[in-house]
Amino acid sequence: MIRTGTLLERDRDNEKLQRIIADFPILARPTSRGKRLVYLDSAATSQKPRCVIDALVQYYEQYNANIHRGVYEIAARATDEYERARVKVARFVGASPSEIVWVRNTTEAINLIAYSWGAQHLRRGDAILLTELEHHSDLVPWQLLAERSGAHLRFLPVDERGVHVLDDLDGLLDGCKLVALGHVSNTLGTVAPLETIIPRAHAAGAIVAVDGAQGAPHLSLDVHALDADFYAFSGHKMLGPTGIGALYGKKALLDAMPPFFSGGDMIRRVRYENTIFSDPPRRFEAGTGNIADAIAFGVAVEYLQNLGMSWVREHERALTAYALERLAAFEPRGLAIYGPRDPDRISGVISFNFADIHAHDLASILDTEGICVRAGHHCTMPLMAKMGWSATARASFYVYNTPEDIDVLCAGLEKAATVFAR
Amino acid sequence: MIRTGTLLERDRDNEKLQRIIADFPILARPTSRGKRLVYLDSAATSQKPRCVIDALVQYYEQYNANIHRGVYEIAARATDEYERARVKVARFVGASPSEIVWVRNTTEAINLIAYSWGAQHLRRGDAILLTELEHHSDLVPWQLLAERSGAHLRFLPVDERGVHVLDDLDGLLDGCKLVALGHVSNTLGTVAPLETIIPRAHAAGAIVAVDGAQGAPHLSLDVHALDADFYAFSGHKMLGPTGIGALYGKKALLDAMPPFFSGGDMIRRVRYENTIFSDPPRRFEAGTGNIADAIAFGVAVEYLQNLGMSWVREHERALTAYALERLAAFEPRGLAIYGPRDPDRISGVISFNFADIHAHDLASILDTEGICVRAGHHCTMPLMAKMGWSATARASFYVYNTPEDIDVLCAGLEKAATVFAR
Amino acid sequence: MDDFYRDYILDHYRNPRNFGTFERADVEAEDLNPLCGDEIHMQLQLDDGVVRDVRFSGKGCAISQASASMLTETVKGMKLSDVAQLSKQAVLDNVGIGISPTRMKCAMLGLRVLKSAAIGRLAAWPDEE
Amino acid sequence: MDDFYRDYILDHYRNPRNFGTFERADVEAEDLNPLCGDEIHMQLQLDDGVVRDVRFSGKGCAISQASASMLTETVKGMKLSDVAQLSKQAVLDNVGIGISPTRMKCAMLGLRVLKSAAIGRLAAWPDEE
Ligand SMILES: Cc1ncc(COP(=O)(O)O)c(C=O)c1O
Ligand SMILES: Cc1ncc(COP(=O)(O)O)c(C=O)c1O
Repeated sequence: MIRTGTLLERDRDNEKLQRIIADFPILARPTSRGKRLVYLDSAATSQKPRCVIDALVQYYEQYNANIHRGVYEIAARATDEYERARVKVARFVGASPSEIVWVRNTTEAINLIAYSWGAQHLRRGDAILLTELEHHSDLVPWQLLAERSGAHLRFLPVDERGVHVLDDLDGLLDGCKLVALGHVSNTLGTVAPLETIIPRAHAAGAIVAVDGAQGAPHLSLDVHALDADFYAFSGHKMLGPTGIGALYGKKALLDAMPPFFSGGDMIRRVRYENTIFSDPPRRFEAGTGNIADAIAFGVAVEYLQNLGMSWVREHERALTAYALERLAAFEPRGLAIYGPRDPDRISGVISFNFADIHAHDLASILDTEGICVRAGHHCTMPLMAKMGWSATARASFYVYNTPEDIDVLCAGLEKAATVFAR
Repeated sequence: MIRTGTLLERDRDNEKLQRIIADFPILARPTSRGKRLVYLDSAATSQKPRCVIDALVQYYEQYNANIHRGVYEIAARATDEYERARVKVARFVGASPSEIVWVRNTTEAINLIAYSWGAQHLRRGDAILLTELEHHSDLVPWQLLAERSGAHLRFLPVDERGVHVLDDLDGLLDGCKLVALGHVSNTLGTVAPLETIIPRAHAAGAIVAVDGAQGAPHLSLDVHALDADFYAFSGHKMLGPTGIGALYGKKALLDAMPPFFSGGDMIRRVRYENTIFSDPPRRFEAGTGNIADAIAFGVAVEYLQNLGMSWVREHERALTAYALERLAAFEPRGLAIYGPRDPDRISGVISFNFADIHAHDLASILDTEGICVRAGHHCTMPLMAKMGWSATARASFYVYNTPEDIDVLCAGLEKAATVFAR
Repeated sequence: MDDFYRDYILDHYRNPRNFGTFERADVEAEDLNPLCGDEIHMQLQLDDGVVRDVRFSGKGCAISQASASMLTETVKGMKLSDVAQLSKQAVLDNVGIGISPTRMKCAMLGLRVLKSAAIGRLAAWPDEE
Repeated sequence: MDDFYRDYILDHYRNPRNFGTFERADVEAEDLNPLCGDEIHMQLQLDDGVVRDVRFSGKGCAISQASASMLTETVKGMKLSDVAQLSKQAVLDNVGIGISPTRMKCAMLGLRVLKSAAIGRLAAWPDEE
């Protein structure tokens, strides 16, 4: 209680937090029922600060042009800003710019690995190790790769709280060519023990592809120090626009990989008969890129860097601790909280169910109070089936959330209880 | 001359054209040297009207949320606008919404066909017929598919003006499973005789995939009437934002195709072992889509529809006629104009070279006058090699261009002649 | 939307009518709402093309379960060919109050499954017809 | 940029020095500018690790061809190991005036090819080092 009290005092009059909130235009707009928007669905997509929106407008109003091949002034500026954005995103995750491939989103990044690296390296009998927590985007591409290549999937189990069980890790790694796992579970918030898994996977001769959709937005990241082979993430979950994401790949891996998409802008020389391809990252970027959104993504990571990723982590940790404490008070009335209960082991995501109120109904009732939570299977149907949940409600936090948001959520739960008490 | 005179009078004081220009913020911004921006590179990417930029801002400031699975108010609005945009784009090309798959750009659309339809249908010995005009994006994916499947490529020839030679069409179609060709050449402006080629391809048992990157922006389109099997196009070339495009596919074809990208949002049921996929178009849309840009793309095609695509075509035809006439005056001084000289057979694109001034140098000198033209191989290296051109300069027109723009271009050519006369 | 959760809706949610499974059904179908995972299974027993009895099972939100429960009452005694023709409005008439667009799929799931059973293949979503 | 096209640049463009090909060269390399298709081929004849003679061929814009032509004059008599070390600045010193960023690859193509010949594999772009 004391820790929470301190948190509340510190945050309630935290100027920094108020300044952050003021940077997000959408948070100033009441809902159609005149409620304050209480956005607790950042794990689905984050809101965008004004500077990111402005970067888009600036591009389109001042220097919209196709890149790389244009000689004229606005094309030069567009090319320059596009490549500067790559540098910013690279620096944000601790990579060098030539290791950053622009993609639409995490899903495309994972498919790129599966089609390019996977087709080249996986053979009948090889194993791919996933975990039971994976998002469909880090599961289905591997199912299809397994089908194409004859490889088979294995699953690192999680316990009933959604925590990775490492007891048989070495056994599971035996014969493995690839380990693919999420940095953070979008359903339960569990942070994966990458520092343990990556070196052991390497020792077993496997490479490690990290689904960083929920990692990059929330945790300080240094992909080189982490020694991840691939790291995939989406701009839209980290203050950037929709339609842009990035795949980090170790230079040596990217260099050796065949192209996936082909077409304009990724070639050195084309003849009717055959083609010589560019070096990475351009080898993997065919056609006109998402120029405006890449530039705005660069602005988004700059904004996060200015906040400081350790501040972001601590802010979310404190909010999670407060939320867990407040939600615990509903447990006697039938609230079930899923996932690890320890704010140090989760990253700003809490899944729950409330008595016999189905998660969808709960979300609809909360919506009438301006509260946005997600309800359903969170693109982790197999995990839901394993756990025996047909759906959960999920609240997720980001830089603009406050303890008041959690207070409003709890008031919303009271209302739902009243509605369903009829 | 009389026709041109009429054009000049009509357009110079054409209120409609002035209103259009006023809709494009970038055109009101002088270059760093204080020149008016004379944008003649719309074949690379078009400029964007204010309504398109506003649609992005509105989305991010008012209802940014992930779609399809959100119960709350802004998620409902986002889903609704995203699907309404699909309806708009479908209507614009004469398709039904379930036949429109969102992609990043034309290049991705063509790769999608190659990976999904191609892998399913092409076998060793099958032929794929392309034309000698194809953009790298409509050539390299088929080279790679040929490599993967054992199929081989054939090329429909073009004459020295870049016009399709159909004499041996039936011979070339023999044994063909797929014809892939551009609707309009981005290098020479040639409009392909689709009304002739498509029925004959069908008669020979081949399907036809049209690269519509330069078709959809400029020509009235009815894909059902055209009877194209696939039609790929990019938003950014038709007043829309970067990062969004669409693939039209006949419903029966899409229904029978396996997924390409996989992950969240394209599934019906996922188990650890296997997955049941959604129906098209969602089967082909994995992960968080480019929501904002799709919505803005819908606004862009609405803008074009309001102008009227027959007006667009006539406006470009008239500009092309005027440009050809003015450029012809430079021919005695060494200007070479490539491609068909008939404005009825080309779509707003003119490629040329001027005396011994390399296209890049020409483009640099024109840049100092605020004129944006493209120089190089225009992603058609094999065509350049066939024609014996190492590079060309290219001027391309769109809805906001005026006869004055062409006058400024001609003044720029005079300047280049002076610089190189030293 | 909070007005939606009226007594009779909650009653159908908590005490679904015709809930369970037949050992043997003349026609049946099942489907799930891809957006949320709600599931409905419908079974019909027929007499001369008329619905003699009906059972449904499944799990999901109050809207999907209550809508399905009410529908089972609607179709008893109906001709199978009429079941195949049932429209979105039949559900809306049952639930009696506006449903937000995001929840429409929940409300229509039971009807979709019922129509699928009646026509012998997956029916279109009633809200998209 | 229009100031760039000075007499001596145009002179090197129209009358490239050391243009042509040797029958036999000690080291050689070629590359093209992926952005525009400009091509340069460089051949060196060596005496004891020193550049005795050089030839280049290729096609492209005034900037790429004049830069390459001037470079051939620069390297005659240089040690091969020094050629491998040549920097962007060597080219900029030659051409004598600012080049816009969009044209930098044109200006650096000849140097890249020369350095590739000197080190026996494709060198990095001098402007990206
Ligand atoms: C004829 C043609 N095809 C394909 C493309 C590729 O379009 P995008 O770069 O938008 O994928 C272009 C544009 O550059 C084009 O002009
Ligand atoms: C853990 C995880 N992986 C992958 C994804 C897919 O991200 P995107 O939809 O941006 O491709 C998500 C987001 O939904 C996620 O939470």
